Amino acid sequence: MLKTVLLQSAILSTPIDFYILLSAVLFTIGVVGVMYRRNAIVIFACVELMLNAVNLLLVAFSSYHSDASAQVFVFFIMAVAAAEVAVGLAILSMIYRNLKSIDIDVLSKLKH
Amino acid sequence: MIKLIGLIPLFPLIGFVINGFFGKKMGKGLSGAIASIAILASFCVAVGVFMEVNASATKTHVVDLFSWINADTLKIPFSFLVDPLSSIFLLIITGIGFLIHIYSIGYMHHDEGFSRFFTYLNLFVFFMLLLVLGNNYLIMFVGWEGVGLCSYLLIGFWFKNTEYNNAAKKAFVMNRIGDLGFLLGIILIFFTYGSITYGDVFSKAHTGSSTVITAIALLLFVGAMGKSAQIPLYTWLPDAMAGPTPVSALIHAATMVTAGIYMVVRSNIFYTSSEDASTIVAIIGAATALMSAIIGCVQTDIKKVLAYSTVSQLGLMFLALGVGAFSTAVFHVTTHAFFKALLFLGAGSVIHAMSGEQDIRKMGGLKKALPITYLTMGLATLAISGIFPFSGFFSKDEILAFAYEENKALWFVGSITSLLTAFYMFRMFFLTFHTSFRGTEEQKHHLHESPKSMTIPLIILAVLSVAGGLLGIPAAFHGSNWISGYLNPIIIHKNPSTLSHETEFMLMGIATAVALVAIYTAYNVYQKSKVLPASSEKEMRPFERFAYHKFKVDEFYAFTITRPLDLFSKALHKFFDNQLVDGFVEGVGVVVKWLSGVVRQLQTGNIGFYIFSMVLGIVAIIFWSILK
Amino acid sequence: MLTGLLIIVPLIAAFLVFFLKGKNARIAALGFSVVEFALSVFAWYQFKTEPGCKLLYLDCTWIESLGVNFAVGIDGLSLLMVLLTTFLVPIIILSSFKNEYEKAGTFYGLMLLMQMALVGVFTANDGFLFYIFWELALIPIYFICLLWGGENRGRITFKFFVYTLFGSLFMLVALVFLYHHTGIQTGIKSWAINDLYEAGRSLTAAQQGYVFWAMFLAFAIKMPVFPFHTWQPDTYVTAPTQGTMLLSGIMLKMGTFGLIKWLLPVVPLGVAAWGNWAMILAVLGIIYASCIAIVQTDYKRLIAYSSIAHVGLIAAGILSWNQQGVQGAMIQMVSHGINVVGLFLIADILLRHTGTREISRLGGIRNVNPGFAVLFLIVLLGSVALPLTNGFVGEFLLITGVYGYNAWIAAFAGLTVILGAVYMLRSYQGIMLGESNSVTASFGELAPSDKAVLIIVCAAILVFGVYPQPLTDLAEPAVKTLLMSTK
Amino acid sequence: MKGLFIISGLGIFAMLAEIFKGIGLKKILYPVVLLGILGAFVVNITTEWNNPMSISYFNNMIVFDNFALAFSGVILATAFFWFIFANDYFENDTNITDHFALVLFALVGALMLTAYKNMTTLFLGIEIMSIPLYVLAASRKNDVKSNEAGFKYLILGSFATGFLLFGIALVYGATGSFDLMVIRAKISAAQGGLPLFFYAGVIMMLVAMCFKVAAAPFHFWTPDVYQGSPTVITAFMSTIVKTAAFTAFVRLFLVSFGGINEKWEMVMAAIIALSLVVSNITAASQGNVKRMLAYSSISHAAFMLMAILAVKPGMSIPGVLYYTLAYSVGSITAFSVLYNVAKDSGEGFEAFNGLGKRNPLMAFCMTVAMLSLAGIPVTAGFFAKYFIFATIMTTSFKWLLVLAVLTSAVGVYYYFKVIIAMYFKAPEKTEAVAIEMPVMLVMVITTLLT
Amino acid sequence: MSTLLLNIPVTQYLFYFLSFVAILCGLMVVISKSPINSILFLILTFFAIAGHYLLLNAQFLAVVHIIVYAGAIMVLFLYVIMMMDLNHDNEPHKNAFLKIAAVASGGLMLLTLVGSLKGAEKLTAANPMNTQVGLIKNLGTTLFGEFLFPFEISSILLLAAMVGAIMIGKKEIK
Repeated sequence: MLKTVLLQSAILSTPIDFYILLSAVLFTIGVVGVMYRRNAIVIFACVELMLNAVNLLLVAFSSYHSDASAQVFVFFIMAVAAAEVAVGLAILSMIYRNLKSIDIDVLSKLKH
Repeated sequence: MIKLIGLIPLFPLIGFVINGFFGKKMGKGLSGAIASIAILASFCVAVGVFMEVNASATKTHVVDLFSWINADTLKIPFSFLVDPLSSIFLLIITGIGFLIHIYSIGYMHHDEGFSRFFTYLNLFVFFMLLLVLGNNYLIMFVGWEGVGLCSYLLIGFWFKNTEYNNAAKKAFVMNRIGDLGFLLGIILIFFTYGSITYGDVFSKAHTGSSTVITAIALLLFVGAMGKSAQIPLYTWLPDAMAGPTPVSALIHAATMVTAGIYMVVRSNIFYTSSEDASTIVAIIGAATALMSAIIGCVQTDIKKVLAYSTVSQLGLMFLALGVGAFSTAVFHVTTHAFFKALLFLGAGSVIHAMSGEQDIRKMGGLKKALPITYLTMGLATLAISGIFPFSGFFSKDEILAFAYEENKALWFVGSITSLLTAFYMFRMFFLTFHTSFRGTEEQKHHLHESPKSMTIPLIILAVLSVAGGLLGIPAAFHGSNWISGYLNPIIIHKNPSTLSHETEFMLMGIATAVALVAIYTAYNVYQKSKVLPASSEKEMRPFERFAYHKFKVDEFYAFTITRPLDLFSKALHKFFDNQLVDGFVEGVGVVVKWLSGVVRQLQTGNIGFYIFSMVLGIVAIIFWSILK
Repeated sequence: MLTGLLIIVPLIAAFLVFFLKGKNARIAALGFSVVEFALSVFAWYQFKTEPGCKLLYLDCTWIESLGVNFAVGIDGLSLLMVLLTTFLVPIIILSSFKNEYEKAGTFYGLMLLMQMALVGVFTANDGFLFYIFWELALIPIYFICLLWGGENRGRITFKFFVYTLFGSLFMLVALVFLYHHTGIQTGIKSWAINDLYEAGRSLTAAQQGYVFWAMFLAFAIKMPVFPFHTWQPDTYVTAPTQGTMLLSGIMLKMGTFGLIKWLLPVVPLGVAAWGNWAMILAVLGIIYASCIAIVQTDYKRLIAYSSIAHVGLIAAGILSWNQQGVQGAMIQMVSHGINVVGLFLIADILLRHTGTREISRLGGIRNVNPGFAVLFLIVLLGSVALPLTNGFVGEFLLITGVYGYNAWIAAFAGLTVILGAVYMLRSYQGIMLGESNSVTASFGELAPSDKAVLIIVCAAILVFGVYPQPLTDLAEPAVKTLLMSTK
Repeated sequence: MKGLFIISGLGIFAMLAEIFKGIGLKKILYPVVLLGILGAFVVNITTEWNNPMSISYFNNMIVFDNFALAFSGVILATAFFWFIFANDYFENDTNITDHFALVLFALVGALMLTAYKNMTTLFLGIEIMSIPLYVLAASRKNDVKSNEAGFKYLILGSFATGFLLFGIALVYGATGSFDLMVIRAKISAAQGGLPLFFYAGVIMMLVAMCFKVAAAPFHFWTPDVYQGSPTVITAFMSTIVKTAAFTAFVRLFLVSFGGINEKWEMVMAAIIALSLVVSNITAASQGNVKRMLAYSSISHAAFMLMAILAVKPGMSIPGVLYYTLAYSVGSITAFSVLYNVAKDSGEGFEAFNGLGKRNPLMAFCMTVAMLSLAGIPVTAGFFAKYFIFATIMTTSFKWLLVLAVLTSAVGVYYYFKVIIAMYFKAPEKTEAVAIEMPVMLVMVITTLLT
Repeated sequence: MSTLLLNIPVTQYLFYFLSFVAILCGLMVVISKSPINSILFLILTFFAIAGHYLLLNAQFLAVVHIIVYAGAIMVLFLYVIMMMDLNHDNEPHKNAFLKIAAVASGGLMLLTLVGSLKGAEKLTAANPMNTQVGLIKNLGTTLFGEFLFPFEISSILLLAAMVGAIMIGKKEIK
């Protein structure tokens, strides 16, 4: 009983734009991280952070609209994220094999 | 006969074609003969035509050949016109032309360009005939430029000599300057009267506004200046003496240079109806006459002397035209054609004898060696000096009379000119034939009278220059002045001459007296006290030197026109075209390359930077599209 | 139909010739071009007998979706140009018999391709088609210049290509713009020239101004008119002589022809507003180019500049937009085409016989080869427009036309009469007259092919000079109707 | 739809071929794939063209209307040519099956992008297309450049994906649906009553799509990735991937966001202008042909964007369709020549020196390709550009037209650098570049016929 | 009534608390020197987000989220880091300009986002309030009903990823 009340009121009590704001902030943090760091792995992590910000937003909207499709969409995002990470890390390890470094500043042979 | 008019230019054309293609192979005799015969033939036809015109009541006959240029309202048929004026010119051209052809056979005999020479000569005659026969201004223009071309070819006949080539080029270009004026005149006529055929134009001529008429008259006159070597376009004529002497005789004395006169007489209506135009013509004519006479006095090259005398005579003619004495001008053209041709041919025979020497300071006492030449030239000299009863006397005095009537100042200038003329002609005469020989030894041995082919024309011309006056015995001598009567139908007289016979006699008296004085002076100076012209410039008096250098007119032109144009063009090419205009075009390319070099630096290869720029882009876009 | 044939034949010929080698290619090309000439003469005959006859017109849909028709036709104007093209191309090919080109097949193939494009340009009655042919003409000539040109041809030909392309892109924009204003009433857009005329005239003055400049730019660069001419001298000098002949003899006419058929009738208001500026450019160009020509030391370059001067006068005549002017332009286009081919052939002959075109190093060739001197003189007189040469008829009409536009401009433009004489005679004297020197002493005889070409050219010069009737008969009525339509 | 299945099947088949190489599946793989693609093409055209019944599948997740079919036709045709010229790349590669599988999976993604009707399928399509490409780009394992290319593509790609998703999320939030039709309906129903963040979402998707089609300022990855990747893969990216991305773009912005074009058209105009200038200007000074082609692809993207900008489905869609076709054919030709030339003399312009002598046919093909890319009449490239001009002429963005004209004049410069090199520069190597080229002829013919 | 008064703030507090944690950890991910720490903080962030999911009664999703991200992906990260043994925080600092630029542009972006993500008041819920959406049943029906095709096709995606990863991972046979 209490659970339901609590859960009912969760979405009611906190306006949707709070969630939008929160995810915007998280998203931005992710973006900044991508720009800020040089370590490729951490950059990946930051991309993941961005994706999660999106997930959060989607879920918020989903429960706002009481529509499950958004949550399903989140599944796909997770799948894609996993795939990307798998591939990305594979490439990274290959690069590491070749360069003994995953510092992205080293990865700027291609330019101009 | 009129129907056959087409033949007149045709014969020379045929001669030209034959000589042009086969001249080399035919050998000198034949090609010379063909050329001369061609001219002779057209002379005969011309005589016939003349007779017919003289006899028939209708004085103007038009013969249409084919339509040449058509552009809507601008219709230019290729058609010929025969009237008193053209018939007279026909006679002069073909007649004298024939004589000179004959002469040239002898004169050019040793030249390897013999057949080429006759080719050109025939072509020239053809164009000259076209000029006078044309029934509209454009045909005249065709002949006009054609003779210009021929004079170019003939002046530069000895094309290995750069001097001569330059002279030829100069002649052509200067003529072209005049021609532009002429062309614009024609176009203006077209736009004013809607046609350029003489008949239509003259019938409407009075309708045009005075300014337009003046403009037309002046533009045409510019053309005349070029062709007839008037100030300021006269400097080519003395240089044109580079050509073979017969050429000087035919083209640069007898015929081509008088084309200007022909044109003005032809369009006399414009001048009679425009006071300003005719005044300008008169003044320029007078000025030219005087100036070149002065220059003539100090020249030492026999042909140059004659050249300047030609210029000054032409000046006199324009003076006549300016004062409205059109028929007189034609009269003088005729007589001048006789004696000046004669003088040139004589000079030619002298040069021939002196084996190419032209400096009168190196001649002298040739009368024994060249009796016929001596005699004939003597007559010619008298004629040009205007001594009674030689032809020059009548024509020149008629001009002076008209000038006197019109404006005393003009008359005065005219008289001065004739004085100077008499002086330098006899100066030349004495220096050449009298006193003792001053040439080299082998020249002395080599002296000989010219062959028959040269002397016979001399004699014929001598007769003409003596008797030429008969064409226009003035009323004062109870003559009919046939020529002015003959030309009457095509000439609009401003005001019939009101000059009393007394004044006329008085003028003649003055003129003769003046001439005699001049001759006497010349005799004293050069015959009695054997004075020689300064052998080098240093000995000349300043003015003399100045005159000797033709008042530095050439230098003046070079300084004001030729050289600036050259520099300007160089600057235009080297700087403006290659640097500025092209530089701009190339510059675009350079700038693009440079920019490209700059922009590609953005491609740092650094992921961080890429993302950074992407983010900036996103920020900008969101800001611009949503928050603005 | 016949017109279509005129376009197809060179195309087929080109493809055949591509696969031939050396001499055969040459012969075949000549043969085909002669056939083409015969065809065009037949077209002329048709035109004379019944001008509007079906045979001369071809109109079938080409690209449905664009409303583009393959509409070609021959009227007086185009017939004149077509005749010029088909007359010159054989001559040009003949003139090339002396030089051995590697990959001759390609060379002549490209030439014929070019001819196809040119005929197309002159006959097109469909805006889009016109543009296509217009650009198509550019490509073969570019490769001719690039593959067989002189030193640093890469840079120069490239400049030429980009410059002209740049211009024509603006023309494309203008054409598309016009296209979108067609069919105001009917609602059906069309590229047909008459519809474009209507569309153009329906525009506001301002719009017409834009269209005018956009298209004028294209034509001005092609001709070229000062100050868009800087590609031209280099290109002419670098290109192989046959290429130069094509460029100056025919291709240049595309610009002037474009002015007549595709610009002035389209935007009368634009012309009224801006024509005088264009006119001033053209006339400036005359004097400018003539002056520069005076100081040229390379004969070929001199001709190049003289060509700018001539085309400037032609443009001025066209812009004066009256009977004399335009008709003079038409006639002068033909004459200039013929003369300039002769002049450039002479340049080629000089180079082949003496190894140089520097006027200062030449001289006295007349002593060695008088016949050549005479032919040269005739061609030269033609280009200084001496009466009784073809140059005069056109030039007289042109100056008359310009005079009708404005007397002072005419007087200014007339200076070409004088300056032309100056630089032409200068070059003649420098090359032909004087004592022959070490370079020219061994000049020798002309090759038969060269002689033939020069004689043909000279004959044409004199014939059309004395009896321009054939040209006038074609040009006069056509121009008249054109002017009527715009009045 | 069937085509999609066929291709997926092929992919899996290729994958399995590795395992059952015993029974020689590997041998027949190549022909099978070719036939399969052909089959897919044929099936698409025959069974589904103009067929209202079979249009929409899986409750509007994916729709094979004529639009989709047309574009997938382009893609499949291009893919077919691509496989032909890429064949020896596969031959001399060790784990050929994987390559096949990946390429085919990417193809599946591309096909999805032509047919998606739902944000989900859009997103999945993009990812299915991209992920194999990340791998393929990096597939030259010992080549650092290749690795770098793959890595850059991956990072930037997933970064862009982040924005795409954020956009999708916002749009979903505003409309409550992922279905394009529903969104469209919502838009027209709302009459601007939509929350502000909806537009933010649209803009973010625009940005993401611009990244995928490589328009400035989101183009930075293009030159590097194109240069680093193996040439054939670059060819694949610059033709098939680009076509697919554009198809997606068109559908998204003409179908669902067409109603609110006034919100994004200025932005897009700016992006187009920037791309035109940057790409053409930068390309002018490139020394590496692949890089040059990369920049040229950016400028072509700008042209196609113009068609979308016009928002005139009647003209834009055929415009883009034709443009993609012409562009794909042209650059496939260019890349195949480049690939064969580069094998022995590198990717610089100098590699082409004297090709006119060493292999006239190839030089000719390259010339035609360059002319087509430069948009010289009568090549397909010209007509494509003309379509765009005609389309944009009807809008208020005529100034873009002028800019396009100016920049394409610049463009001619770098395309002709190749031509000049081929015919004008003296070759370093004199031996002929021998290679059989039935493909090339096909290319040239297609290029000329249009 | 009182329950409401009592209850509403609780969720609010929870929301604020979780948000705070998420943001803080997110920042730490960016700031902290060593990769390991970054990853760990990231995991914390994920937990916070999972908490939010719970609040938004997407319980199933929350669980999946924990499993997939924290459980799988992050572990993969850590594994790689260990393997390459990158756990030395000697990441040389990239030049100050780019750092500042990064932060500045990040700030700008945040501002614009915040500015542009307004307008929720215009928003209207698509469906009537229903707390059951997050339950497995609904998700299942949606996933295998409406979203069947994506679900199927995402298998291709995973296949592709797999093949790719293997291909890259394989040692080159020379």
